[in-house]
Amino acid sequence: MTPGKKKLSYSYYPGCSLHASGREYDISTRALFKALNVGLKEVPDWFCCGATPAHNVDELLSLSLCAKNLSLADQVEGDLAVACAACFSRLKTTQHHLKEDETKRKQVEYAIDGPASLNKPVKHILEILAREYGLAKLEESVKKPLMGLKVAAYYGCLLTRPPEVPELDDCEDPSIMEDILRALGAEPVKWSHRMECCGANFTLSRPGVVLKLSNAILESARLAGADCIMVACPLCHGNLDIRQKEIKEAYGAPDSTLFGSIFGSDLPLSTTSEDRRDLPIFYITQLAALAMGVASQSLGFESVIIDPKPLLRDKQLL
Amino acid sequence: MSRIGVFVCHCGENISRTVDVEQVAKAAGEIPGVAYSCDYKYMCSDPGQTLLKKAVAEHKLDGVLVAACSPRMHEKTFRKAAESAGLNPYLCEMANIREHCSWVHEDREMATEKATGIVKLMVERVRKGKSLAPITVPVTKRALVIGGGIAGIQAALDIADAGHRVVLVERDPSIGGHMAQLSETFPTLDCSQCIMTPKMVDVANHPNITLYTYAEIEKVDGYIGNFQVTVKHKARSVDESKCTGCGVCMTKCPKKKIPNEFDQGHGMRPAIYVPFPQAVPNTPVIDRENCTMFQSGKCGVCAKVCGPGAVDYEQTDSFTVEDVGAIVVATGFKLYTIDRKPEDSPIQGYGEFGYGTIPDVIDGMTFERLASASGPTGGKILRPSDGKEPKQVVFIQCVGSRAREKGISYCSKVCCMYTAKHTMLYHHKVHDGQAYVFFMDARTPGKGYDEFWRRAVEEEEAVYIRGMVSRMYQKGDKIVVMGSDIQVGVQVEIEADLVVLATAVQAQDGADLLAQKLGISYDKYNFYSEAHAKLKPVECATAGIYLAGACQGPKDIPDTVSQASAAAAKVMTLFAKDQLERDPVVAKVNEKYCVGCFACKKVCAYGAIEEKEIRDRQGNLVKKVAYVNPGVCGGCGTCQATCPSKSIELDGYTDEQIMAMIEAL
Amino acid sequence: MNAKANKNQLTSIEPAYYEAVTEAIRKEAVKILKEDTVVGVVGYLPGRRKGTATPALVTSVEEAEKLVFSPACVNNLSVYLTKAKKGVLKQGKVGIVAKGCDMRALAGLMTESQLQREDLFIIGVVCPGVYGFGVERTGTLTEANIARKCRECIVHMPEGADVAAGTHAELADLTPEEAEEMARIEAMPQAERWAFWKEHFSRCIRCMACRQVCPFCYCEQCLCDKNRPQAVESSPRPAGNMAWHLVRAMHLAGRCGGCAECERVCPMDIPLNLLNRRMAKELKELYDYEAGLAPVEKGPLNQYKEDDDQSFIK
Amino acid sequence: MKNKLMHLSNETMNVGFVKKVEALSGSSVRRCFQCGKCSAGCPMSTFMEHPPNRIVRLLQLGQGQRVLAGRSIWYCASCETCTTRCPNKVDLAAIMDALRKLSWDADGPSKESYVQLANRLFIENIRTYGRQYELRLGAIFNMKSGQFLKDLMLGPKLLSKGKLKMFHSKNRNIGDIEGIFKRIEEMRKKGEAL
Amino acid sequence: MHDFEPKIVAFVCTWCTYAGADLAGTSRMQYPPNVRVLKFPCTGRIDPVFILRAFQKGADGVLVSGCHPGDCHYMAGNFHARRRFAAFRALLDFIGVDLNRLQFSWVSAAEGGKWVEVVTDLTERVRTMGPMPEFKELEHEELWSTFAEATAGKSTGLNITGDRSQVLNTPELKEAYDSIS
Repeated sequence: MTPGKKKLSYSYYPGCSLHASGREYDISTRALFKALNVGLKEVPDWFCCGATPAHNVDELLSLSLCAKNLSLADQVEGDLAVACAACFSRLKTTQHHLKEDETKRKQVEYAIDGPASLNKPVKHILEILAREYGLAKLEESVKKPLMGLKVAAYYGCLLTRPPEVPELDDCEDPSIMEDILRALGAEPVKWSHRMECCGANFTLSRPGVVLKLSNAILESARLAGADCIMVACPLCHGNLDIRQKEIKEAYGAPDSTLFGSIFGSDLPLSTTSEDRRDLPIFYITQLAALAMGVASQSLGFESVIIDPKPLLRDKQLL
Repeated sequence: MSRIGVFVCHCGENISRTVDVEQVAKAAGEIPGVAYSCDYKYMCSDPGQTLLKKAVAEHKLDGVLVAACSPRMHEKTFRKAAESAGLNPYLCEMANIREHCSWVHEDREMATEKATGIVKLMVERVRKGKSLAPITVPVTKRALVIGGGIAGIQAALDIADAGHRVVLVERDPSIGGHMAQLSETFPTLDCSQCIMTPKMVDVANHPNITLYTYAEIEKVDGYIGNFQVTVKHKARSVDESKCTGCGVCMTKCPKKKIPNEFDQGHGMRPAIYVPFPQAVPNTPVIDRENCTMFQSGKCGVCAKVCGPGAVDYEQTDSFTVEDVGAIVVATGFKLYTIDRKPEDSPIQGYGEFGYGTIPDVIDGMTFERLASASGPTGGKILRPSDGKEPKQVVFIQCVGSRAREKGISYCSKVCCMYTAKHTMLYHHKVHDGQAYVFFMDARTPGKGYDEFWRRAVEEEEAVYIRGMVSRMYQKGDKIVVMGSDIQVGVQVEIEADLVVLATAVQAQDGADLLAQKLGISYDKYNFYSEAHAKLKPVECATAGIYLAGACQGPKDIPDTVSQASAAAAKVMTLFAKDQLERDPVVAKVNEKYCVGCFACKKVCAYGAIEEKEIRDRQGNLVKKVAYVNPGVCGGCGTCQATCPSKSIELDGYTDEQIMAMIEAL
Repeated sequence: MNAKANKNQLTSIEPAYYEAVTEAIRKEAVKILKEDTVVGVVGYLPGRRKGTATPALVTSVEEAEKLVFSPACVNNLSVYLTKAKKGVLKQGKVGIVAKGCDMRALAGLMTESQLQREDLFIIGVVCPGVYGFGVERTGTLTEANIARKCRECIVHMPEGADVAAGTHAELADLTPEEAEEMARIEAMPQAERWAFWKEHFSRCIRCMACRQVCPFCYCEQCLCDKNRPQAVESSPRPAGNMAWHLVRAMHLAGRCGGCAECERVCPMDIPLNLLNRRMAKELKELYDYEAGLAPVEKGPLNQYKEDDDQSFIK
Repeated sequence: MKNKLMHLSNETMNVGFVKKVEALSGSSVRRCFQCGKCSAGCPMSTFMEHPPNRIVRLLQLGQGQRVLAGRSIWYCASCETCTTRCPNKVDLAAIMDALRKLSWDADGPSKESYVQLANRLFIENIRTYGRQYELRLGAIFNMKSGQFLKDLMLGPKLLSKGKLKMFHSKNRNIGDIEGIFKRIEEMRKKGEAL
Repeated sequence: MHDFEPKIVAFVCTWCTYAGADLAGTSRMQYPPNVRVLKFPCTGRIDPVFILRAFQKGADGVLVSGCHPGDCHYMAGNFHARRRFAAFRALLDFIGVDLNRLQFSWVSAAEGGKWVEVVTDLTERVRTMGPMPEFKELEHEELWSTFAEATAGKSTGLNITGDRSQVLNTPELKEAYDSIS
């Protein structure tokens, strides 16, 4: 599809999170695609992909749920756009496994009572923006460049791992988020923890783990001088945004180094509690839509815990 | 010498960091007779050498001193450079201001002073130096190869194929060595005998090879290009020229229950025997210690049944002297045993393994024989104690090796691979058996080696356990092996049916004695020393003697064959010329003043000094003087220090040079 | 034996003994010359002054009948075979009169290929001793006038001679002056030893008589005469003197038979034989070697044993 | 259990269990040569009593029971770092999945059953509603796990932010989902699937 | 820095000690810089005259070092040297030279550490002993003065004027005199 010649159009699998805790991701995705004049049609009657819990204990179930969703998506025209990194990973993994493993494919096809759809291209919105819409055109379309905004682009686990599944970018040194940020006029920072795990799997069962892992990520971003973090996954967003105050309470106390030493903090010793500034967490689509001139009111900023508006005002982006 | 050039090297910063090289060059320039001096970043580099050559031409230098690293490092380099500039190479010397100065001193001022002092000394050496011309000696184009294992066979065949005559001497009744004992070889699992025996036959049939088995080196005289080697032919009690190899004697010999060395004592042989059916030559020998005829004088069955009448009880050891120009030493290795420490062994033995008293604890070579189709069990893995097929086999690596304080410090190099091979062979032969390997590191450098080991683990399901075995003991018909898995961090106990020890590879018995005969050096483990660990890996310090195979250090078959071919290539290089050029650092006699006391002759370790008659024109004897055979002279200079009138002088280290240096202290 | 009985009793050797020896020598010399066994005999003729003797090569029976032996026959005649009368050996076998100490030199020279046994007819002398120097050189030999070297002589009987002249005779209870002197020096503090030898060597005028008289200084060019390179300064200055005597002692180590001719001829009275004695003692202790007792294949410094003492080596 | 002496023999090594793990994960444990890279990069390594490499090592020795008895598998975050970086392409994340499934099936006593419980609820949610409703999930998890006050302060906040929905409806095609569950169970019963 | 820096001369075998000293260098070991190394093919080549000469030319300590017994590159050079130096030591001792100034050692090519130890020990020992005056004094002494005293009571027939010794005692003139004679 060459942009400009024919209107881009996608089928769309939002996933559970985007209808609940990550609703601002859904809202901003839709707003962005509208601003870019890219079609987006939600798959009817989609259901949960099973996410991590399903494959954690029952791979066959996980594969079957995704396969069923893929065949539902077949009914809608256009490649399947996915915003949630977890859903994206599961759907791609399912296609990958079923293509490789004949036995599993037969089992899955029996379970979903129909053929598995293995050829529908599944695309994360990052690829759609960077490759299909194109960085050049994206840059052209920018109305309000995100000048002076230092962004830590956070990939997390599922966008790139394991290497043969997502086919999104280099699995150890991706650049797709940074590329998009540059196109939007923002300044991506270099930082160490952009691929580390935030512990999403334990959001429910072991918040302590989440606090520890997410704290390391936030501290790394702060050390790199970032104003904010950009994510492309509702689970990551949840941990970094919703739990940020909790993390601060747990690790941000003046005796944080002591705390760290007791609880095995992953932080480098040089970080101190002096600068424990709030880091707003943006979805990629929020920042992109903002740059495209979409009104901030329609990007769901009111739904997030760490209010990004002071930062945006400070950078004269509001 | 009046126009000497002094070149002071910075060696990057290696010298200039602690020595003020400009200062040294300046001081050198002030020494009378030094016509040119300079300093340069890297004298050994191409531009550095060019600088030297240019200076020789421009300043008409007649002597060169390079103050840089150790002459052991670059003397050849600079002598070559000097030579290409038209200077006699022996007029180029090096002052060692790196190893002997900048690297060992920190005080800049003192180091600079020392470097200057060294340069002053060495300038005197250059000043008193003499042009020397290389010495030529004739070369006998016939090689001696000692040892008929794969190394010796390969070297002999290569040299013979190049058209030179070879004498191959083997201590045992047959050639073949350890490789003939092996079952299959890593990493390809070729049958060892299948690839070995054709080569053995090639040796026997090669028109250029003279094969002496059951023979040993008695004495070595001479020098590169001109060795005289006395070979002792042990009494075989069988006339090789008559024997047809029919084997009747062996079948009729009444004494048949002698443990066969070839099968590590697990098979039996008669008193008149060939070690194994494919032996080359296929001529039996009589083991006199076990022969009834020799022990009690009664029997003589073999002589009676021998059609050609080849059996000769009266045979005695005989000797031949072989003139050869080069010697390849390929005497191989022996395997360490875990027995109680022998008197003269560096290894303490393994009490924790029962000092080898548990019958089903065997070494790797014994396992080879068990796995070999031609072995005592016909290739079935059966344990020695009761002949049962073992279902749990434990392999233990590094037994003796890498045990600095209890055994030997080095790695035996081949055990990791052959143990992996053993687990495979075992798995192939005993499908329901389980192999366990206790190891510290899997050392598998080599083409296809790591893949081979991984195959043993991943496909042949050997359980590798990183950790050593502390103890083992007999419990019923099992051997309890107590070890640990350091990866899990637990103690591990296995009740094994058979335990195979990868025991250390050691130098052959008597390796030191042979080395003394040859005049070559050996390390504290009796492995022969190469002339240079990296750049002269097959040469000995003694010219004309080369090393092949495990006599120099533990080696696998590919490495052994490579080294053997390399040694053969060295021999061929030597044989490519009719005359041999050698370093002219040899003694010369001043016949005018020599009074013929022959003290020099008495102290010469090389036998290089002869008595020479000086006659007048009428043929009357005027006097007897010493004469140095330059081909034989080793160049030690002991003669000169001994000569009261200094009528014998070592070129390159003349009294004049040394005195001048002392004068310059 | 008779000799043993005499040993502890004699306090002087009367001229009659020497006369008997002289007779025996003359008889033997005449015989071998007459029989053409030898082309000449190196022996002693009477000196011009009474009671003295002078070395000579006699080639005729008449001359041979004049040969003598007395305590004045101090010279080591072996030196005549390698130096002064070297040429005579080319003409044929030579007879030589040899005291025990001369015999040691002959054995050493044979060891060093300078003489061949078959070229010599050795008329050994059973020598009770010769006169010392600085003493009255006439009359009966007593403890008062015997040479210092003879006091500790271990070779009164000439071993390995073709014939021996004389029966055993030896003075009893002689004090070993030389050994005592050596012990005295060894017991000195190191600095005193240095001062002792420095004083002695400083007197050396480098006349080279010591070298000239030494049977083992047969080199055609002495190291000390070499000036390229100059190992030993040739002018008679203390440094060169010290070097010369040390070099000489080293060169003689393991060879010197102890004839002490060097000491005898030294015009400056330097106790040179002490140096040689000291070296001989060391080599006897270390390697159980005594020079010149018989011709051997190799001297102590031309051979080695793998387990030689190396306690001084770190 | 962790430090107990390990007897190794054909009987004590549970090869069947290991084969099951290998089949479920599609990955061989024998390929592992214990370089330790998985443990080096694992974000959860410090929480585990057997770091990832040792899990594989225990499997190599047929020690499934030692693995399941520990909590390591329940602390795996499924971040796939190990799988991504393994020099031998041992899919450790998949092996962890397989181990959790085997533990899940055995339903044996696990000290670490919180995660097991959360997963169970999550899947039940799918079966019942088709999609996840996080409030319900969280509330029931807390109830069942006995941690009534956990994250108490978060709920209202999230509700106010519209991040949690108070009400939810089932998918229209919930029957299809039930069918999937049923048919998988059926296959397992018949032994057609692991 | 010390008050007295002794001059140490080392006569070494190229195959072992020289290489051992090289090893000390490559291993960056440290030792006093007082030593000057003279390389020989073998200890068998080392003439006692060299040692004597070294002392005469100002050495305060001399080291002779070669291969361990049995390791000689030339088979037996070190064995011969061992006897030669045993004898030479005895001689030096007898004439009153302090043997603490003369060290013999076996240092193999692998013994960089031993080289350092031997050189350091000798240097420090000689440093505490102070300069070696004996041979140096001889170098500067003239025959005449002592000779005149020593021969006072003897009639040698020689008559030397005392003035000459004074004149010849300056190094320049000494040299000039030596070159003429």
